Amino acid sequence: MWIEPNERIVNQVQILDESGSIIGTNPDIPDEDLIALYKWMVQARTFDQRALKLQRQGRIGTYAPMIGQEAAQIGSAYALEKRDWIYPSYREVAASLVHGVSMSNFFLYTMGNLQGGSSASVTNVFPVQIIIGAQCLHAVGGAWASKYNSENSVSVAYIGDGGTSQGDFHEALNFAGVYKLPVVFFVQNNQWAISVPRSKQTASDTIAQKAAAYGISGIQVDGNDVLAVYSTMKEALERAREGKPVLIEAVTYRQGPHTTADDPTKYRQNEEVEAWLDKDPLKRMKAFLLDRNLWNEELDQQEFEIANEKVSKAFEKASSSPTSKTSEVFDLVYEQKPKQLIEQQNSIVTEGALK
Amino acid sequence: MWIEPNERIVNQVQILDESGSIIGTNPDIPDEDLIALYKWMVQARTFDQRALKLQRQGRIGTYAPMIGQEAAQIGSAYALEKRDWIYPSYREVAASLVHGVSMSNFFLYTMGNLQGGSSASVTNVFPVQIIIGAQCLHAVGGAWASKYNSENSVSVAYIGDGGTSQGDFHEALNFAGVYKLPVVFFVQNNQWAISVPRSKQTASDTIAQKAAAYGISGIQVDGNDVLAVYSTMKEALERAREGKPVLIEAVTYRQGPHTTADDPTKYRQNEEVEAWLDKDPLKRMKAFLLDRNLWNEELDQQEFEIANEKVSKAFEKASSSPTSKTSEVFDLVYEQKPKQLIEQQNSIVTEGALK
Amino acid sequence: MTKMTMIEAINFTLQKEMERDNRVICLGEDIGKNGGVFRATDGLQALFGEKRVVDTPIAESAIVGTAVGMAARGLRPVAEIQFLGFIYEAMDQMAAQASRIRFRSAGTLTAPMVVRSPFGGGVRTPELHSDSLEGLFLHSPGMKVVMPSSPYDAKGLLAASIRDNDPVLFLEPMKLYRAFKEEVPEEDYLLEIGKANVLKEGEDLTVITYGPTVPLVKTVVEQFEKQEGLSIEIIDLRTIAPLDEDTIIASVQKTGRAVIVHEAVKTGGPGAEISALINEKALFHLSAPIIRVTGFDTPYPVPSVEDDWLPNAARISQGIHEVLSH
Amino acid sequence: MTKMTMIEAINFTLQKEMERDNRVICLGEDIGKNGGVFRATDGLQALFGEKRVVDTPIAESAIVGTAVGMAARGLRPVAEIQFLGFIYEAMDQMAAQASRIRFRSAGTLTAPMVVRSPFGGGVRTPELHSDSLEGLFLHSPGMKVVMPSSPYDAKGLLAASIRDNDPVLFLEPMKLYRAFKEEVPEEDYLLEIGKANVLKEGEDLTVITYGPTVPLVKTVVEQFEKQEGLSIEIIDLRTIAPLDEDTIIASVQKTGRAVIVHEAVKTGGPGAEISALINEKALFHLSAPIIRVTGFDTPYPVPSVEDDWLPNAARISQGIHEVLSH
Ligand SMILES: Cc1ncc(C[n+]2csc(CCOP(=O)(O)OP(=O)(O)O)c2C)c(N)n1
Ligand SMILES: Cc1ncc(C[n+]2csc(CCOP(=O)(O)OP(=O)(O)O)c2C)c(N)n1
Ligand SMILES: [Mg+2]
Ligand SMILES: [Mg+2]
Repeated sequence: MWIEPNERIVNQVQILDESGSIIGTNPDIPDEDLIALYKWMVQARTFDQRALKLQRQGRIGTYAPMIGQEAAQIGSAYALEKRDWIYPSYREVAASLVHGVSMSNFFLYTMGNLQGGSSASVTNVFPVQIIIGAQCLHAVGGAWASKYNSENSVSVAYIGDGGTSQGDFHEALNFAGVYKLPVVFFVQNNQWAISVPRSKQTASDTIAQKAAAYGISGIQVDGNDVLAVYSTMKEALERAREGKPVLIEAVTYRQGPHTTADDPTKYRQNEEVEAWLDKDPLKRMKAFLLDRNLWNEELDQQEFEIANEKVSKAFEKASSSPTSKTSEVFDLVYEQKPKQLIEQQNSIVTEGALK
Repeated sequence: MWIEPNERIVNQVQILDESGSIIGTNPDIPDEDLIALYKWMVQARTFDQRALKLQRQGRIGTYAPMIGQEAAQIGSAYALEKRDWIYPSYREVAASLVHGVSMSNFFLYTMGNLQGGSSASVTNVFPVQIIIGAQCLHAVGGAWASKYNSENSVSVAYIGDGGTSQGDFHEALNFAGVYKLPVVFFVQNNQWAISVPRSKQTASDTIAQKAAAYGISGIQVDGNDVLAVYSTMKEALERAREGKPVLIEAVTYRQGPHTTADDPTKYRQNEEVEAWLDKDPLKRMKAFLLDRNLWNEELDQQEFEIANEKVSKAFEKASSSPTSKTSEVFDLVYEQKPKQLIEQQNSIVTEGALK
Repeated sequence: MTKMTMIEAINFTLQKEMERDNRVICLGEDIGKNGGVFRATDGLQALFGEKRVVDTPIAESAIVGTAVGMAARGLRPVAEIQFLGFIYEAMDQMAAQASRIRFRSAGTLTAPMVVRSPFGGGVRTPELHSDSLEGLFLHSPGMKVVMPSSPYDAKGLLAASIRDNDPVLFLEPMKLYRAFKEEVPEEDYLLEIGKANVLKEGEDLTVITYGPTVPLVKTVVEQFEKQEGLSIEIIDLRTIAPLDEDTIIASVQKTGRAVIVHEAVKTGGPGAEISALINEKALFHLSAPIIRVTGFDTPYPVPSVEDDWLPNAARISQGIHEVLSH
Repeated sequence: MTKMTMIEAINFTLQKEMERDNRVICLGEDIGKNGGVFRATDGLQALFGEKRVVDTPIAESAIVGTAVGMAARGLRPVAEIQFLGFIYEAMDQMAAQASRIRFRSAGTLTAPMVVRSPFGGGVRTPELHSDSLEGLFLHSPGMKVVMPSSPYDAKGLLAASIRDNDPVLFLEPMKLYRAFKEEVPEEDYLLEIGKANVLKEGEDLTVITYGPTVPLVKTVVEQFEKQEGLSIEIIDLRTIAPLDEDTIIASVQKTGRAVIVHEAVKTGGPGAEISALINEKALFHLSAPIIRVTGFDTPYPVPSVEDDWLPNAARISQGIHEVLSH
C-alpha cells in the first residue's frame, strides 16, 4: 500500500558507450545527420572555449560555459523542426545555435548589448532566462498558444537539475499534464547547481521519475551520448505533438565552472571531474564516427579550424556592432513612452553633455 | 525505459466499508479510542452545522464547512501526540478541535476577532492559513526546528487536493525529502477545489503518487474511514519521527459548499453529492460501533445533545468576549511600535470621537 | 444603453472582446462553470467553450506565467487572480517576466495580456482577501495598472486594457461590483489608459483617488461643499501606472491643496508617489501640506475593525479639514 | 579593532552571532562549502557544521517559508537570497507570511528571522542580479528593511537584525562588499534599527540616501562643497522601514532643501515616501522642490549602459544644482 521512496527503478537510455561503441540497438540515423551532430558539437565547444577566453580577457561579461553538455543540447535541439520553439536558460548556447541563433547574437548578449535578447526576431528561440524555472511556464504558455492555433509546434523548456526544485517547475509540469500540451521539459542534470550536488537538490533518485507526479511521460537518457539524446528527443517530440507532454532527464556533467564568476575547486573534487572527462560527449561521438569511417583526423582538425574561423568572425561582427545607448532603454519599456519616460530620456541626453 | 503516465497503480487503505463492516485486518485499537473517535466526529459535525446556521443568520462571518471530512481530520489529528504540531488551512476545524483549539476560539476566528488567531498560545496549532500552500513550508520549517532541537515532534501540514498544484507544495515536499524531516503532508482530497474537480487539478491518477517526485513515502487512504485514517496516520507518524517524511492522500468529499459564500449547484451534480453521502464517515463509524455493541441510539442522541450544548456554550463565550478594537491592530505589527504607528494609533482614537 | 452594475459591465466587456478577437482567452481559478467567484466570467464558458474560458489549477505563478508565454506567441490572454492578495505568488511572473519581456527581447517579443483581480476592502472577507497591493506594481516598470470606479469606466478601461500591447494589471474594486448601476453603452468605446478623469471641478482643494474610494470621496466632498461652501476638485486617476501627471499637476496648481485617498497602506504606497510628484512639479503652488488618507501601516485587519481602518468618511473629512486649516 | 571590508564584517558578524546563540542557523543557496557566491558565509560550515549552515535547493519561497516556520518555533534563521532580484519568488512568504505572523496569531507567534541579500548595481551582472527592490518591502507592514553602507555599519546592523524579534530584510550593497576597508571593532556592538545616521552635518541642503550610493554621495558632496563653498548635510538612512522621521524632518527643517538618492527605480520607490513625508511634516520649511536622483523607470538595464542609468556623480550633482537653483 505504501509507495516507498524511490521504489521505481529508472533505466537510462544509452546507445553509445564511453568508447563510442554501440550498446543498444543501432540507431536508424542517416550518415549526414551523424556527421552534422558531431560538427555542431565541434562548433559549440569552439564557441564555448573562446567565450571563456574572451571573458578572462575582459572582452565579454559573465559567461556560463556549457562544456560537457554538448550532446545533451545538440542532440535535443537537432531533433526539432524549425517551427518548434525553445525556451532556454543561461546555459543553452549550443541548443540555441543549432536552432538558429547566430554566434554573434550570443556574443552581443554576453557583452551586455540590448540586442543580445533579440533572438526571437530571427528564429524560434526565447531570450535567455535568468530566473530559474520561469521559462518552463513560458514554454507551457507557448505550447498552449500553439495548440490553440493548431500550429503543430512543440515548445521545449531547458532547465537544470537545480531548477527542478523551483515552484515554477512544478506548476509548469502540472499545467502541461492537465491541458495535454505539446511541450517537452528537457532537464540537463549536470550534477551541480553552482556548488550544490544533485544529491542535495532532491531526495528523488532520478529527475525523470518526477513525471509520475504529473501524469506525464518521463525518461532518463545518457546526456553525453548524442545519439541517445537525439533518438529520445525524437520520440519525445512525437509524443508531445500528440499532446502528451514529456519530461526528459539528460544525465550529463558541467565540466567547467558554473559561470566565469565561479571557482569550482571550492566545492568539488578533481577526481570527479576527471572521471566525467572520460565520458566526454565529443570524444565518444568522434570515436563512433571514426569507427564507421565517416570521419578522420584530418577532417576533424579541419572542422575545428572552420569553427574557430566562424567564432572569430562572429566575435568581430559583435564587436563592431553598434553599442547600446542608454537612451534606447526608454524605448523598450512600453509600446508608447509615457510622459515620465520621455522626460527621463531627455534628461539623460542632457547629462551626457554634462559629464 | 519510458515512465508512462500513471503507470503505478495505487491501492487505497481501507478498514471499514460503507456499511461499517471490517474489510481489511481488524485494527488493534482500544474500545475507548474507537468511542472517542466517534465522539469527536459528533462534536465536529455539530460545530460545523451550527457554524453554518450562525453564518446564515449573520452572526459569524464567512465559514468553510468541513462536513464529510470528519474522519480524515479526526482520524489524523487523534493519532498525534500533544507535542506534535499542526499547520491547518481554513477548513481544519475538526483537526484543530481534536488537537486542543477551543470551539470558542474558532468562533472568534469566524467572527473576525483578532484573538481568533491565538490558538498557538494554548496548543500546538498554527493560525489558520488562507494562502493555499504556504502552511506546508511552515510545517517543514517547524519540523526542521524540532529536529534541530531534538524535540521528537512531528509537524503536520493539512492541505487540499487543489493545494497540491501550488509551487509551495512542491518546494515543501522537496525540502522535507532532502533534509529528512519529521513532517507529514496530509492532503484531504475532497474532490473539489471550489468549482474545479480533482480531475482538472492534475493529470496524476492519485495525489499519493506525487511522493515519487520527492523520494518520500506516499500512501492513499479512504478518508471517510476514520479507522483507516487513524491507523495510517499512526504509521505515518512513526516514519516521520524517524525522519522519513510522508505524503498522505485521504480520499474524501466536501459535502457542503466551499464556503458560505459559495453555491455548489453552479458546478456539480446532486447525484454526485448523494453518492458520497452513502460514504458518510459518521454513519459508517456509528454502524461499526453499534455492531460492536460499543454504542447505541440512546448514547448517540445523548452525544449529539452534549455536543450541541458545548457548541452553544462556546458560541456564548465567544459572543461575550471583548470585541477587537481598532487600536489593537497597531500593537501587533512589530514588537515595538515605530513612531509612524504610534501616530496612526493616536489618530484613530481621536477620530473615534469625531464620528 | 443599459443599466449595469460594474460586474455586469465587466462580464459584458469580456464577452464583447472575446467575440471581437478570437485570440482573447480567459484563464483563472473557478472562472469556467462557476463563472468566477464574483461571476465576472459568468456564462462565458457556455458561450465560448472550455478552450477559451479555462479553469486552472491553483497556481498563480502558472496562471500569469503561462499567460506571458501565450501572449508572446500571439494570443491575448485575460488572466484572473481570484483576489489581489494572491498576486504575491505570481510576483516574479508579473514584475520580472510580463513586465520585462519587451525589454529583454529588445522589443522582439511582447506580452499583451491582462491580469484582472478584485481588490479592496469593506466586504468582510477572510484574511488576505481585501489587500490593496497596486503600489507594488507602480514600482514595476513595464506593467500598467488600471482601475475603474464605475460600470462605465470598467467597460471602457477593460476593453482598452485587452487591446493594449503591454501587460495591464486591471484591478476591480470588490465593494463596487454590485454597489450601483449606471448607464453603459453597449457599443464599443475605449477609455484612454494613462488618462485621469476629473470627476468634478473645483477651486479650493483637489482630492485625488481611484477605484474603491471614488464613490465615498464623492459623497464626502458633496457634504463638505454643502456644509462649508467650498469648491473641491475630484480626480479619479483611473490609471496609476503610468500616472497622469498633467492632470494632477494642473489641478494642484489651480487649487494649491491636495488630499490623496486610497485603501493601500500609507507608507510607500501610491499616495507617496503622487505627493512626491506634486512636490517636484508644483511645490510653489502648494498652500498646505499634502495629506494622505489611506489604510494604516498594518496588515489589512480582521472584519470587525476594518471600517475604522479604511479611509472612511470621518477620516477623509478630517484630512480635508486639515489641509484647509493652513 | 581590525580593518575589514564589508563582506568580511558580515562574515565575522555571522560567526560571532552563531557563537553567541546556537539558535542562529544560516540557510540559502551555495552558502555551505562554497561560502556563498560572495563568500559572506565563507568558513562558517567548517566551523559550525552542516546542521547550522545549510545549502538549500533552489527554491526561494521555501528558503523564506521554512525560515518562517523555524522562527515561529524558536530558531533564529538567517536566510540568504542569492540576489535581491530573486526575492520576487518569495514574495508571499516575505510580505504575507513572515511580515504577518505576529498579527495573524494575535501576537502569540513571531518570526525573528533575517533575510540577507546582496543588491544594487554597478558590477556588470547578468539581468535581474542588480535590482534594488527594497521599495516593495517599505510597503509591506511587519517587515523591517535595513541596509549598511560601510563595514562598521554592516556589523552593528546585522547583529541588531539577528537579535531583533521581528523579520528583517538585510540588504547588502554588492558594489561595496570589497570597495574599501575600515576599522571594525571585534567586540560586540549594535546599531539601532530604525535610526538614521547623520554622516555629515550641513546647513544648505540635505542629501538623503542609503546603502550603495552612500560613498558616491559623500564624494560628490565633498567636491561640491569645495567648489561651491556650501555646507551639505548627508543622511544615511541605514533603515528604510521603519523610516527615521525625526532625523529626516529635523534636517530638512534646518536646510530647507532635500535631494534623495537611491538606485531603485523612481516611481513608487523609497524616495517617493521620503518626499511625501517631508511634504507632510516640513512643507513650510522647504525652499525648493525635493529632487529624486534614482534609477530610471525601466527594468535594470544591460551592463553596457548601467553607469548612465544609475544615479552617478553627474546626475547627483545635477540634482543638487537644481535644488539649489531655487
Ligand atoms: C530564482 C533564481 N534563484 C537563484 C538563481 C541563482 N542561480 C543561477 S544558476 C543557479 C544554479 C542552477 O543550477 P541548475 O538548475 O542545475 O542549472 P545549471 O547551472 O547546472 O545549468 C542558481 C542557484 C537564479 N538565477 N534564479
Ligand atoms: C494562493 C491562493 N490562491 C487561491 C486561493 C483561493 N482559494 C481558496 S480555497 C481554494 C480552493 C482550495 O481547494 P483545495 O486545496 O482542494 O481545498 P478545499 O477547499 O477543497 O479544502 C481557492 C482556489 C487562496 N486562498 N490562496
Ligand atoms: Mg545543474
Ligand atoms: Mg479540495
